[in-house]
Amino acid sequence: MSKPMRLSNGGLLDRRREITFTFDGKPYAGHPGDTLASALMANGVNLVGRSFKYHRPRGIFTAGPEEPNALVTLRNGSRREPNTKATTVELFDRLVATSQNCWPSPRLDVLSVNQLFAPLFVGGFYYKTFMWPASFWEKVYEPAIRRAAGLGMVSRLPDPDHYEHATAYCDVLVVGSGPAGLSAALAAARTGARVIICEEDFRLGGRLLSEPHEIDSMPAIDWVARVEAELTSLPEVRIFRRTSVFGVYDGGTYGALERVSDHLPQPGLHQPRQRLWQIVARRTINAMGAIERPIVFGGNDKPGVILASALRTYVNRFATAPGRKIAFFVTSDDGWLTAQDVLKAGLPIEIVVDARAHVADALTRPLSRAGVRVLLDAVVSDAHGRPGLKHIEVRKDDKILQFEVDVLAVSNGYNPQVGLTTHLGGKPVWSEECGAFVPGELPPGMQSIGAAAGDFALAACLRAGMQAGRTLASDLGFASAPAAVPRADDEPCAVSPVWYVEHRGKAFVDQQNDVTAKDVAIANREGFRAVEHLKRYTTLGMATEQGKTSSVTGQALMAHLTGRTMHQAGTTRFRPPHVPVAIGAFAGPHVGKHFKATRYCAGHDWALENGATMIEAGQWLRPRWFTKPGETDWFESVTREVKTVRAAVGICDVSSLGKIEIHGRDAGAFLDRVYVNMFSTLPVGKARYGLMLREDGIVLDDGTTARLGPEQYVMSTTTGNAGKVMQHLEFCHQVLWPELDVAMASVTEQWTQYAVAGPKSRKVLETLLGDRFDVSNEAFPFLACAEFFWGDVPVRLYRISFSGELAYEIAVPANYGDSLIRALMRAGAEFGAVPYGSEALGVLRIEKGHVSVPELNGQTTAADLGLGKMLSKKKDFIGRVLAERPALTDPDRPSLVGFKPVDPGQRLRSGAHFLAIEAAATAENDEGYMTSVTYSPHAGCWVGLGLLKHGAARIGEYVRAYDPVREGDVEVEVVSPIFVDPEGKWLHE
Amino acid sequence: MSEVLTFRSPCAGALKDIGVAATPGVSVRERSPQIATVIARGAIADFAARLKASFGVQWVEGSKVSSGGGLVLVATGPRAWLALRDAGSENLATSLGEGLGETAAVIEQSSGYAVLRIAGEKARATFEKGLGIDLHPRAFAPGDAASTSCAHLNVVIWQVDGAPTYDVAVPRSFAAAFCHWLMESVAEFGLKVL
Amino acid sequence: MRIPCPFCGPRDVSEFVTLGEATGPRPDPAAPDAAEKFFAYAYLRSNPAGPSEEHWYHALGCRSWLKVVRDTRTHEIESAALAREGAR
Amino acid sequence: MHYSFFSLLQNALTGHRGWTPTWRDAEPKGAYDVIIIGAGGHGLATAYYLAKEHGIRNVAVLEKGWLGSGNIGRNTTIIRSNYLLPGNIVFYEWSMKLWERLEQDFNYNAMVSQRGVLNLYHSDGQRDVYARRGNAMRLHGVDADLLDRDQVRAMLPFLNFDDARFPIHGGLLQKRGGTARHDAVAWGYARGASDRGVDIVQNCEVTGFVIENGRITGVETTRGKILAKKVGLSVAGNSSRVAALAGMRLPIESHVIQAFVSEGVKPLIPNVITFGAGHFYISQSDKGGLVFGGDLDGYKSYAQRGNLPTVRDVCEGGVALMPMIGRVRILRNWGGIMDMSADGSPIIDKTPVEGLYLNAGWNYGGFKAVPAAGWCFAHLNARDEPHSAAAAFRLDRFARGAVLDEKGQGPQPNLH
Ligand SMILES: Cc1cc2nc3c(=O)[nH]c(=O)nc-3n(C[C@H](O)[C@H](O)[C@H](O)COP(=O)(O)OP(=O)(O)OC[C@H]3O[C@@H](n4cnc5c(N)ncnc54)[C@H](O)[C@@H]3O)c2cc1C
Ligand SMILES: NC(=O)c1ccc[n+]([C@@H]2O[C@H](COP(=O)([O-])OP(=O)(O)OC[C@H]3O[C@@H](n4cnc5c(N)ncnc54)[C@H](O)[C@@H]3O)[C@@H](O)[C@H]2O)c1
Ligand SMILES: Cc1cc2nc3c(=O)[nH]c(=O)nc-3n(C[C@H](O)[C@H](O)[C@H](O)COP(=O)(O)O)c2cc1C
Ligand SMILES: [Zn+2]
Repeated sequence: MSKPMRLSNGGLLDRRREITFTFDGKPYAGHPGDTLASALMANGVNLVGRSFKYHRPRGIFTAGPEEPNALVTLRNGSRREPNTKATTVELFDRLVATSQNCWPSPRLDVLSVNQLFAPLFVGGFYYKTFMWPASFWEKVYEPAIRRAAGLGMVSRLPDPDHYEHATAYCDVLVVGSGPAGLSAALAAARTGARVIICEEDFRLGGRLLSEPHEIDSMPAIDWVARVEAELTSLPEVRIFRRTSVFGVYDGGTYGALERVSDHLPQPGLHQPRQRLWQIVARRTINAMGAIERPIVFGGNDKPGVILASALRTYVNRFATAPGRKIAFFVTSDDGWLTAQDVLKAGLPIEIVVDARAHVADALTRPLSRAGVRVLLDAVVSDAHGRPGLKHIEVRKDDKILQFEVDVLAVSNGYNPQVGLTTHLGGKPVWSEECGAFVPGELPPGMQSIGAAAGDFALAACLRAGMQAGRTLASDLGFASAPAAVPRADDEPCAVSPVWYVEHRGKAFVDQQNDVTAKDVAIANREGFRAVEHLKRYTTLGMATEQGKTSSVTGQALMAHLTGRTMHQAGTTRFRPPHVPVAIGAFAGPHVGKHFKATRYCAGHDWALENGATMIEAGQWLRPRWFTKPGETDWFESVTREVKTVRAAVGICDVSSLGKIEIHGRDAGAFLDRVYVNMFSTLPVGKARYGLMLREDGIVLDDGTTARLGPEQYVMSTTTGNAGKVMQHLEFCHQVLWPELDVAMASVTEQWTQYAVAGPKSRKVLETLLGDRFDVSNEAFPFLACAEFFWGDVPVRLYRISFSGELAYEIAVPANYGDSLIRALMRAGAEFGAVPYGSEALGVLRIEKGHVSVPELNGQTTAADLGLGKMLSKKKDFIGRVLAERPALTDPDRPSLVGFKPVDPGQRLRSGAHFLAIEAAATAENDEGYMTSVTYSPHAGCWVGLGLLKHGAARIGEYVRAYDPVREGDVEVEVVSPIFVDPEGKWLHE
Repeated sequence: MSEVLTFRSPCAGALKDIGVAATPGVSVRERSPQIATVIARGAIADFAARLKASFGVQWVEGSKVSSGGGLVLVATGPRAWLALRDAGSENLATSLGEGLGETAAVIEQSSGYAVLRIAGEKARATFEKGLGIDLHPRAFAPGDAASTSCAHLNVVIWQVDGAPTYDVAVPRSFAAAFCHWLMESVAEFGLKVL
Repeated sequence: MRIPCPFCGPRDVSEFVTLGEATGPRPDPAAPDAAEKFFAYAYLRSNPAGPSEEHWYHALGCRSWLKVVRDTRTHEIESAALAREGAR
Repeated sequence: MHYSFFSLLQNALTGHRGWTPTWRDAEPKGAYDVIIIGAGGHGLATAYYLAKEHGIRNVAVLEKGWLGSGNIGRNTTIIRSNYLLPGNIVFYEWSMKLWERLEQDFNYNAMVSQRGVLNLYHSDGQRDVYARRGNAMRLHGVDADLLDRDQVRAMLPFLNFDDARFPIHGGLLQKRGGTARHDAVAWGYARGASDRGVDIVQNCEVTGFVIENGRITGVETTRGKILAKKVGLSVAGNSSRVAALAGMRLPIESHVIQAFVSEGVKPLIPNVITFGAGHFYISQSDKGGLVFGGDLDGYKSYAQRGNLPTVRDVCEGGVALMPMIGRVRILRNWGGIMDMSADGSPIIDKTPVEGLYLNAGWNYGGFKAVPAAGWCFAHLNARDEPHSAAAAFRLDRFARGAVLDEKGQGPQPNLH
């Protein structure tokens, strides 16, 4: 395929291989080593998209992540990536890219009519209009604005790729692999220190890939290859290519994004698309280089206007150029060096304009000698052409000269990349010497060197690198003899920046957000003068390159308008990520079904084999109900399970409840302090229900705690609070009462525990245990507990009941849990035992009036729940003092009672609020709310628990359970919260 | 009825070979040792003395492994250890309880953890994708232990030898999640289940 | 942020949870002004911009409660000690 | 200058040379009737309503940095009144009513966008908790709709319905909720206040209080002493620091919360959506950026920035909820400092120092409160008695036990 703009030789390309790709559906070809931008340019494609607000044609302006204009949508289908900078995309085979923000094409864009309204669309115009009529905002104005805004389009399909997270440690982290970074890495690595060097490009070398310097008497790229080889040979060095360091965090932690597969059509087998590194570094060398600055003149956004340093990259590294008639507008020596390179590459230069009156002969001579027109003390005021650059106007001594050109390279000095140095709060400072902001206070352990520190000349970069690498390593105790600094010349790098040129056309400060010099002037007039106000009012610097090419220029214009110095103006705040990072990369592998780890009980497989439908309980999965053949809906299954428990026996996995073993001489005393009731007096072999408060007097959790030995208790907690309670107990022990002899550990994982409940539960256990253990009422009464062996397997047995039935809980080590449930079911078969799930468990506990998660909502006191009497008066405990605060003991607080619909056919819903029968549905009449409801097979109707003002005193009254969000309004009778066996006889049978 | 309870390990069926290379970079084997949590009650010196006297194990201070005679104590906290011993006739928790007496509380945990032995040239590269700690030989060596998180899961890890070989203890209910993480992270290197 | 656990060594903040400011020893529940003291203990904070003493729990590590002195302006940690030792 | 389409047109024709400063950048005078500390949303709204509703115009708003440099410039712009507890509902609903007529009231387009706020639930238990909340809202005359899974799916088909760890069961929708352009709220109030005579003094940090016989008489600042009969404290994340200057300790800790904005993309997310099974919420700005956030970092901080684990946690929630955003890139991520109160609800009250008033404890939810907080704080300053809508926000409620703990987390600020 012909590539009209590809230079016939040179460039770091593999010319033997051709890569094909498409842009806007048209096929093109490039070579390995190309970026999408360089390949487009080589193919003569310079018009890449349209701008955000005015839909102006835009081309390729830079050669790196600072690109404001050449944004494309990369790939298609579910891998579509809008707003991708063509300048950072490594070309791969069958790459597909499309232009953005233009229809039908970048050349013929319908919305370019917006330019006609440009006089209205100035910075901040929307704050002044669209206010009338009020309802039109959501209906008319906002939808139109939203449609126009935003550049590319998201696929709306799930991202098919996966992402990894990883952590790496090093002594010295080097960010950037230009001459400064490479020499720093080398010097540090030679000491034996662990070094990581991160380079966001796919090749090491930085500017050395673009600038034909000599180092140690060899071409710079050969020097790079030599350093790369030495670094690769050192065992403690890791080279991360295609890896951007994007953020600095506390404690020497850095975020870096490795683009593992972005240079491939799709990730290889078992490869992630990207890997997010958290790098912990003891020292860091910031060698990120610098970004060239544009100049503000009319039409400075035309395709064809390009940063000189970028042009140099395209010519030298990628062997291409955006045009054949090239002009320069510079204020820096570096621009002249680029011009010389362009000339050497055989490209014709029309003119070099320098705003400075004096420029060293050594810079100008090679050009004038080649017949290039050179104009000093002159400026480019306007650029024209549609869609691309056709001619420029140069102003010299009040005369306007016209030149026909299709490329205008601008060079206005460099902004050191200070972004990372500010993430922990450091503020860049203006250096008159460099004509730029340089790093101020640095993050602990970081040093900036090379162009990133305002040291622009090559020899200085190499020197700084060798020095920094060695010193930082030696700070950490890694010593080495000083090595020779690589030899190179210091190239000239003087600059006298020109921020703004008088012009006629639109002059852009922020090209991507279409912020013009005029917008800056308006912001000044309206008082938005502070740099942050300027940014927020005009959106200057808020685009996808975060002001890398625009912020400092905008601040300079404002400083000029307000008579402030650059130092006074300062910079806006930089924030991570230094380059945009995909949300998926931050999310890593913990998405979809693996969003949170799933915790499985030992009986999980058995449950599935037996028709269980599972439900999330925190991170656990628990059986919700078990469907028997022939059952068609959950209600049928749950009702059968409940009825079977009440009539015969049921078996339920309660393993996910928290279990904490507490040992020690003071275990009882400790429990006395964390529970509201007494545990030190509990006899060995007995269990007791316990209630725990937070220090503010609100209920924290409840559960039974059993005393297995004189110095050994086992506490149970609710599933959801297990971790919280453990943390609380550790706090109480370690922080409040370390003098107590207590030792504790969570044994939730260790024991698989099944509740066996129902009148025939004893029979089942007798069958199961035979003469291993006597479960008779006499030997093992209500609230007894015991531990014994089954062969060499320990078994724990508790006679406790959540269902209100005669019931036991039996526990074995979880490795025998699967076996236990199978044995239990076999033993239960002759008594009609069924497994029951969390739904039936809920029904049974509501019928019995036991509180659970919906009642323990962090807002209720013990008294609210009818448990006030449990608060011991004989001792102190966590929460006792603050529980007595007036508003917590107010008799008007809603308290726990039961409810039944007056019309037994009606269904109850929790979350309904209570109103007196005749009362209007207003906030003043709100008397509480329903916490839990269930259909009760025992009562033959729906029943509920709820918190009602003066509840206990209102048994027998009727109230409304008002549920407007579900269109419910049910008359209910206030009843005792205990619907079954109020005297608790069954428990003792 | 003469039921016997049968044993089922936490990772049963959860691990599979992944063959991308002739020699997989990592191998894994599920161990099923007896486990107990040991928490010192009084002065550590008394505990160390009893440990030495009863089991011949020389206690090592800090986040380390102390071992001897088949008994391994992995430090999990300032006063806490995970004790492991291969399954045998004697119950570990019972014998620890007797041997350590008043100096420690011993809590049976044999089913509380899945214990995996993970070894091979790519073991570190695999762990890098989950662990937040540094396993570089300069930072972590045989005999070192850490209680930490791996891909959001609580784990206890200790290094067995320089191969490198690591043992990892994962709370039982998270065993499947850990195995999933392992299989995903190790895939590019290949895995052999021993 | 990395918290230097006295037992485990420096670990990423994600392994820890914090209760926030350490508001001093738990008041004497038997004192006549216990209500006021407990209110201050549970609710009031100095919340300084600068070094501040806090309780941190090494939840995904050794399960120790730590007393950490941390600068709330810079997140730099001045000291971290086991709470149980400080309390003794 | 009145803003309208015509003023815009007129200015366009004259090269936009006619615009004047949005607010006067005032020099401080020696004395004022009322000083408000903090030119954030709350401080500026208070000054505006003092001037407009109470005729008190000899007012200064003192700001240590530039106007709007605090949380008003950092928040995720959500406005809603879908609260659970009566004391909160009345207040936030009053705020919502003020939002609904705000732009016409202060003649500035703050882009109040009632695009709906949807809180998702993932279990029956969570549904019932939302039902309790929705019903409480309805009893207060606030709109609330409880949607089931199918209704949510019809509304937002791109959510993760099929491969979710915690499946979506439905959501609680407040249609009147939405977003507003945060900075513009500050600018609009500043303009309105300044036009009515209020002095807005930037770069003027309050460093002390002048208190005589238990009564406030002025403040010390980096620009000298300024006298005032009354002083209102509206410094958001810095409440404890400034209150300490008057010898007060508050039931507040300052914490960092992070927020995120993605690269701009074409309209994708129509509403405000919150995930019920993880820490994540999101909306899309009119400019096209996805604006989202999640949980606090969890530790006290005055550094206005957070750490990587929270960033990852938020993004995990995001991709778990809407897998389509995996390839969208985060453009910028920042942190703001919030005064997290011991029960998660705010304080608008007098203090033990006579003439010193406190407006604090807004947590991560004080943006939506801006109009009503300004209204009620102005009322308290002017009338010396609490406004009925803010009657529950008393400072002594903690000692009394009358906390407004929506989440039921107790006195641990970082859990609210
Ligand atoms: C990331 C983030 C997301 C949020 N999202 C939402 C949301 O979606 N919805 C919502 O309702 N709320 C949200 N909030 C909360 C909301 O932003 C705040 O509650 C609210 O802005 C606080 O009130 P303010 O605007 O007055 O505060 P600020 O804007 O912080 O104003 C306080 C001002 O006081 C100044 N000040 C401090 N000390 C002094 C002194 N000594 N002297 C002079 N001046 C001083 C500060 O400089 C500051 O300008 C969020 C907050 C954050 C950080
Ligand atoms: N004459 C002049 O005026 C002038 C001005 C500026 C630069 N220069 C030349 O530029 C070079 C400066 O050398 P240097 O080493 O300081 O810089 P460099 O620009 O050569 O290298 C910086 C490297 O850092 C990488 N990088 C940037 N941000 C990164 C991140 N966040 N993560 C990972 N990688 C990142 C870049 O891709 C680049 O490769 C010298 O060759 C010098 O001659 C000259
Ligand atoms: C709703 C909203 C939208 C934003 N959109 C952008 C944006 O498009 N580009 C950008 O750079 N920042 C955007 N920001 C972030 C701001 O630049 C800035 O980071 C934030 O207001 C906090 O200020 P700070 O970073 O200076 O502390 C946005 C912030 C908010 C709250
Ligand atoms: Zn630790």
